[in-house]
Amino acid sequence: SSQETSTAAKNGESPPSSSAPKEIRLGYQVSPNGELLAKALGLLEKKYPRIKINWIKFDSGRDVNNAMASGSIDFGLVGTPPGSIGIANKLPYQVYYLHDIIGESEALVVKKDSGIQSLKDLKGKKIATTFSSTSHFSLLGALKAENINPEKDRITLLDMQPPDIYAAWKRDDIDGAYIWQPTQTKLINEGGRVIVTSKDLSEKGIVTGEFGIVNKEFAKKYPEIVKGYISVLDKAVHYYRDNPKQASQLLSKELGLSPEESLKTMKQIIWLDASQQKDFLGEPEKPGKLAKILKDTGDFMAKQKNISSSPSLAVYQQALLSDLYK
Amino acid sequence: MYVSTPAKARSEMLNNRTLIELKNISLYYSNENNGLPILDNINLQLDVNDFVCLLGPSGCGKSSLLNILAGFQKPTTGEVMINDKPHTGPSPNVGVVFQHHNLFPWMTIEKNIEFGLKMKSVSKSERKRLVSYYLNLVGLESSAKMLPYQLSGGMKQRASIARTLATDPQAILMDEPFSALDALTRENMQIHLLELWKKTRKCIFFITHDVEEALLLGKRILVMHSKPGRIVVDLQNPLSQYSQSVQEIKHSKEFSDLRYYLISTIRNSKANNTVFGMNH
Amino acid sequence: MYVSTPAKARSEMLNNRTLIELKNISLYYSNENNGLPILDNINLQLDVNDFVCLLGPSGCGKSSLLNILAGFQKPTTGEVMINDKPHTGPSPNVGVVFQHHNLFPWMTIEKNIEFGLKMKSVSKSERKRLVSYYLNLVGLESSAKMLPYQLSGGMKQRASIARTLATDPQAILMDEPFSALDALTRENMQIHLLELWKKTRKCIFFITHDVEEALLLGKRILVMHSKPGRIVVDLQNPLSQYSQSVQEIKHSKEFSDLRYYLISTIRNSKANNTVFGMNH
Amino acid sequence: MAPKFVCKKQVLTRGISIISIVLILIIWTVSTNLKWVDPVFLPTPQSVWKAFLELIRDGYKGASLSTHILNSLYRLFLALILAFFTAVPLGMFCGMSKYILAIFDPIIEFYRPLPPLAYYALLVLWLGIDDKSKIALLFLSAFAPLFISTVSSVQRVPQDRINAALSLGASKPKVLLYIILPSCLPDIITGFRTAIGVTYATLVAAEMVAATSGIGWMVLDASKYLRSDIVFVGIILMGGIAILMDGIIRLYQHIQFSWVGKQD
Amino acid sequence: MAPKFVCKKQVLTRGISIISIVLILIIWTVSTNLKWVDPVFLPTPQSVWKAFLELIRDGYKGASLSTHILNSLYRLFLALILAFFTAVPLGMFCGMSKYILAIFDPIIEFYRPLPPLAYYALLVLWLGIDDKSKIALLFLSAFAPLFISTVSSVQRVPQDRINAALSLGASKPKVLLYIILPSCLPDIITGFRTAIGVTYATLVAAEMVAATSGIGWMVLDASKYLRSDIVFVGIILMGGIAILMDGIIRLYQHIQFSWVGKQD
Ligand SMILES: Nc1ncnc2c1ncn2[C@@H]1O[C@H](COP(=O)(O)OP(=O)(O)OP(=O)(O)O)[C@@H](O)[C@H]1O
Ligand SMILES: Nc1ncnc2c1ncn2[C@@H]1O[C@H](COP(=O)(O)OP(=O)(O)OP(=O)(O)O)[C@@H](O)[C@H]1O
Ligand SMILES: [Mg+2]
Ligand SMILES: [Mg+2]
Repeated sequence: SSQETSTAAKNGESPPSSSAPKEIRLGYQVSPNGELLAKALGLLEKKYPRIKINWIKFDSGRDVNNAMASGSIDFGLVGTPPGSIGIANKLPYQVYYLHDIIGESEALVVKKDSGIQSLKDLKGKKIATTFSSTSHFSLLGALKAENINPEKDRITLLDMQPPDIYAAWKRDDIDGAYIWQPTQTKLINEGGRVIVTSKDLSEKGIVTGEFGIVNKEFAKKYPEIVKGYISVLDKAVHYYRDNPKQASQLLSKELGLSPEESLKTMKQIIWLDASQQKDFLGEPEKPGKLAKILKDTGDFMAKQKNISSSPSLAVYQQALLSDLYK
Repeated sequence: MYVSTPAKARSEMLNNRTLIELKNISLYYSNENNGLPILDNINLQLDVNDFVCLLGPSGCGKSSLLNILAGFQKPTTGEVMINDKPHTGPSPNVGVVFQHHNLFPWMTIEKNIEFGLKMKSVSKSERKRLVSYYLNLVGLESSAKMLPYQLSGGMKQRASIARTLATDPQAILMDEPFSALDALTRENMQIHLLELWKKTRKCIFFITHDVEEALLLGKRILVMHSKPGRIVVDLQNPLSQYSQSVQEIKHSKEFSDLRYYLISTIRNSKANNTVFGMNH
Repeated sequence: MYVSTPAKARSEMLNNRTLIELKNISLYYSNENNGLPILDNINLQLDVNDFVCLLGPSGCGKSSLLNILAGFQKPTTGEVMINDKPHTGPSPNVGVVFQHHNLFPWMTIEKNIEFGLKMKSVSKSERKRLVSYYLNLVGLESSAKMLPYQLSGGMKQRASIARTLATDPQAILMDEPFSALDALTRENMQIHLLELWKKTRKCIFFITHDVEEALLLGKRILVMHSKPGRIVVDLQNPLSQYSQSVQEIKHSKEFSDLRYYLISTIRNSKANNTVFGMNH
Repeated sequence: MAPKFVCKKQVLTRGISIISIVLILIIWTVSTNLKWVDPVFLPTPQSVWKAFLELIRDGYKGASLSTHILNSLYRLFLALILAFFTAVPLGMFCGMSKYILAIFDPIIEFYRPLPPLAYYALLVLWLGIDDKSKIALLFLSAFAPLFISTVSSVQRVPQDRINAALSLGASKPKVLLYIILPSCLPDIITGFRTAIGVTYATLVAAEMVAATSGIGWMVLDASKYLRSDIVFVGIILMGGIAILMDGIIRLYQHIQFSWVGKQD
Repeated sequence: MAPKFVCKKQVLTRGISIISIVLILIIWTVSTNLKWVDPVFLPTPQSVWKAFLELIRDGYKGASLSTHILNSLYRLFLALILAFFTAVPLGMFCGMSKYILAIFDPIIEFYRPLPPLAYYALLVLWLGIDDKSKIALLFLSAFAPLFISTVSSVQRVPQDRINAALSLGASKPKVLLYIILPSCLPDIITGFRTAIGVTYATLVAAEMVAATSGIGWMVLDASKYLRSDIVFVGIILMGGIAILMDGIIRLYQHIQFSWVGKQD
């Protein structure tokens, strides 16, 4: 609390009662990143003891989009595909933080006995993934990079949730799946082989990640709170970097995994701290490269006819809160 | 006998004012019955203190006529007036005892009888008194707390009579109310009804298939013929003026003459209009 | 008159074999009625060619007794035998005409009458013949294609009589079957029934509240008293031996004596057992 | 005269219904065009119409619109037919005999309220990801309402009516077929209408797994991409088809069950 | 004597039901312990029991088991009560008057078959992510079956019975309250039982978005992590509560509606 008052005092602002909201509502998703750790450590609560902190769990970016649109949350976390859909549809939010870039935590796993060695061998096979997720986007991107057209090459893409993917896998109904943890590990243990991971793809420019969004009004009204939350996130990332063991212990409950497994998945994504944000979010004069990633994502989805059209790069650039990391 | 005050007041101003009037009534049920109307051009006036008995062969349209009088059935053509106003729907002024009992199956007998009183906002103590009076009248005190399905056929019919009488309407329409009763209960009920009428002089319209019953009760007797249903006889019953006992009336010459006349009129209807016979 | 062969064959071997037997029957409906049984220690034998008429005040237990005979109601104590075998449920040997018509509401009258024949796998042409015969018998030819709700009360009752007669059961139990009929239709139906019985000599159990009807029809007459229900009179009807016309019988001394005797017996039941009276 | 009167009444009710629909359409048009509601969630009628034309022309994600509809209807009808021919007979037996009811009752009472989403993975495990598991899910959701309404309506058939049939020589199976079934049919049809509604409402859940066609999947998929114009096309199509189906059933009810409510 | 007989029959049916349940438990135990089915999908009864004890001790993700249950029941009951007190009166009016029916019919017929998953996003948009949108979803799923069964049962009340009441001096509102409502109550209660089942089945869908408590959410969340032991605890609890609720209603039906099926 001393930190909070000092910041307020430093900036010469009015006391929190008028400049701070009564309540901060955060829509989070269970992903092994800094936000979840900040929640587990209770950092935000410690920073703003007089503000009610309300953590609301979501299971998909679609629901976060809806909640944002209905004004039910102030902060939210979405993956790149739903995020760019939201921006393309001019939902009332802006990006303030890139939490992580997905690495090996999402991967294409195929049956060892399916004869699939590379993406080229997917022809005529059945591959499951959760549509509109980062995995789905990565899978489509990977195929496109290899110039494979799922329709022409008769690759059946199936829209399934993780438990159903596991069930279908056990029945040999599918040949493979592009999926995240913990299902990914389960598939590997049940005779699966990894063909390609999101880390490989990100190196080829097919980047997927998860980023924080904030309600436009809220960001305009309480810029200090946004900055304060960024400092909290930064603190959480550093805590993880310094004490990965403790961090994994803290997250294991939310993740539903053992501490060891938790640590493994935490390591499979790239955690970003505040200092790395400038590169992605940019400055007012020079928008960051996240806009390009989102634009690419949007364009790709427009080509897939998932969204009717992808707006210009400027729209994505305007969606970035670029004045936070000067 | 207890009668609530409004009825008493009414009974004092004995007159011949028309209570219900049917003008040129005809009735078709959809397009069945070979295009013949069920009721054809019926004109009928019921006075405020009439006691009308309606006789007629089975299926001639007696119940249909009663339904029109009650406001349950809209006639295809013609007008129904009650107290000189158009009569377009069921009304609390016109009580009905149905051919089939029609008790509310989820209410005890007591509650069934009480229903009409409740609807008239009669006070609770008065309701209690009236219910027990009418239960006694129809001999169902011991079945007060039973549900209709627990009663015998005749008991149900009696309960439904009590239910209608209890509300004390201006006119009572009864559709073969005593047909399921044994001779003695029936005789008792007849005596009760006649007494009720003599005291209150309310308008009673009484369908029966028993010519003797009609002669003993009715001030006025109607006979219907069927196919199409129409009223062929409308006579003032001379017997209703007599003050002799039932037994005496039954043994009078006039009684058996009238009985013979009515029976042959009804029989005539059959001979003329139906193929129903004993030709086998 | 047309009668299918099995009935004819049976009618030829006239004898006094017992068809249905009630041994020490008593009946309680749950624990109501102040602990009194509805039926108390009833013993009764119906012979294969009996025509039994049952009289009794309303609510005394006539229908309940019929339900036991029909196998619809399990007696609380006692045994029911049919053809010397225990009678535990409804059986096609025992036809029933209910107090309330009980027609199948979604079937036309024709289909209702045909139902029992269909169940007996009677051939189609035979079925057609029998249905039209029985429709004619009860005077409902013109209503053959109507649904029950489109019929009048009396017509429904006649249809249900036709339905039961058509299946030609060994025994016919009838619960006030003619109560909703006008005098003439009723007289006709009585004559038909008597003729049917004389030809086929099947066992008929006939509940009525009309003493005259019982005297005209029954070979044997029972009277029940109520609370608890028990049979107090079981007499062979001497009138049933007579071959005179109905009118002659009705004017005979024996008829009026018996009539008087029965009425006073029933009246007695009332005086003894119920509070029902005219005390107001 | 009488039939004319009925006609007039029918025209009037039809008219009121149409006014009611038009009113909703107007409210929709006005509120969206004046941007009272975010068009991302409640699209304008024009954009829905445009999306509809587009769908007719191009189909949705590799299948024509009619394929989507027919695939869904195939699943739906198969499930409904299966449910009808199992739930109604079973319900009738259970309604007749307390003992048979006692066998099945705990099972049905238990599974009945379970959310399909909770046990779908099990169905996938047992039946695979093809139509089989989808139809099973739809079947299960149709079964319960049909079963309940059948049982309770059988229990309500007047005992006297059954006795009458038995006395007329009907065997127990024949009583079931010729007396109890027709007596219950009005109730069963009402139950069937509810079942159709419930099954229909489960369609999206059923097509959530491993579907690449079906109108339910289309709606779900489009909603992921905030394509609410397509979502609305799907919803309106589903609603329209459902109204059509229900209308046919109600017409049948109207014609067939003229006796209901009139018996005394 | 008679009551004794009834008792015996009841004990017998109860016994059959218990045998039926025990049989299922045995099949479950044997099939899982012999690994006929993958324990990930069908866990052993032992592990389910263990998970149950654990849940009682530790709760699930930040809330005790009873909180989860109570939160869900709160949403459920509120929705059911709302639905009952809107669908039944509206259904009665619509059953009485073809014109009123004509107004609401197209709307209800249209929304009725729509999958909650298809329009949940709209509800969230309008009502937010709190309990309001969840209860609205549950309400909508309870409304339709209750409405349909009310309408069709009102239409089935014998006209003669209504006429009798009117002739006894009842005003139209009183006829509705004292005659039509009790006449329909047995049907309405059956409809309510169906509605409870359907609403219950919608619980998971309703708690899918932005819930952090509720038994439906618990089941869904556990299924994401393939914790089928917890899923089964949830399912069994839900089933058990539903059976309890339904049992109470059926007892009420049994006591209250002794007249049903006996009138002639
Ligand atoms: N809803 C209906 N639809 C068609 N026809 C009907 C309907 N109700 C009655 N009818 C016909 O109208 C005629 C008269 O019926 P109604 O009930 O008035 O006779 P009724 O004189 O009361 O006979 P009963 O003494 O047998 O009761 C009958 O022929 C009957 O078939
Ligand atoms: N289901 C039942 N539950 C309780 N009591 C009943 C039931 N059915 C009939 N009773 C009682 O049994 C007695 C006899 O009824 P039953 O129907 O046998 O009379 P009944 O002789 O046929 O009379 P009616 O001539 O009026 O038809 C009546 O007092 C009645 O109240
Ligand atoms: Mg009549
Ligand atoms: Mg009787």
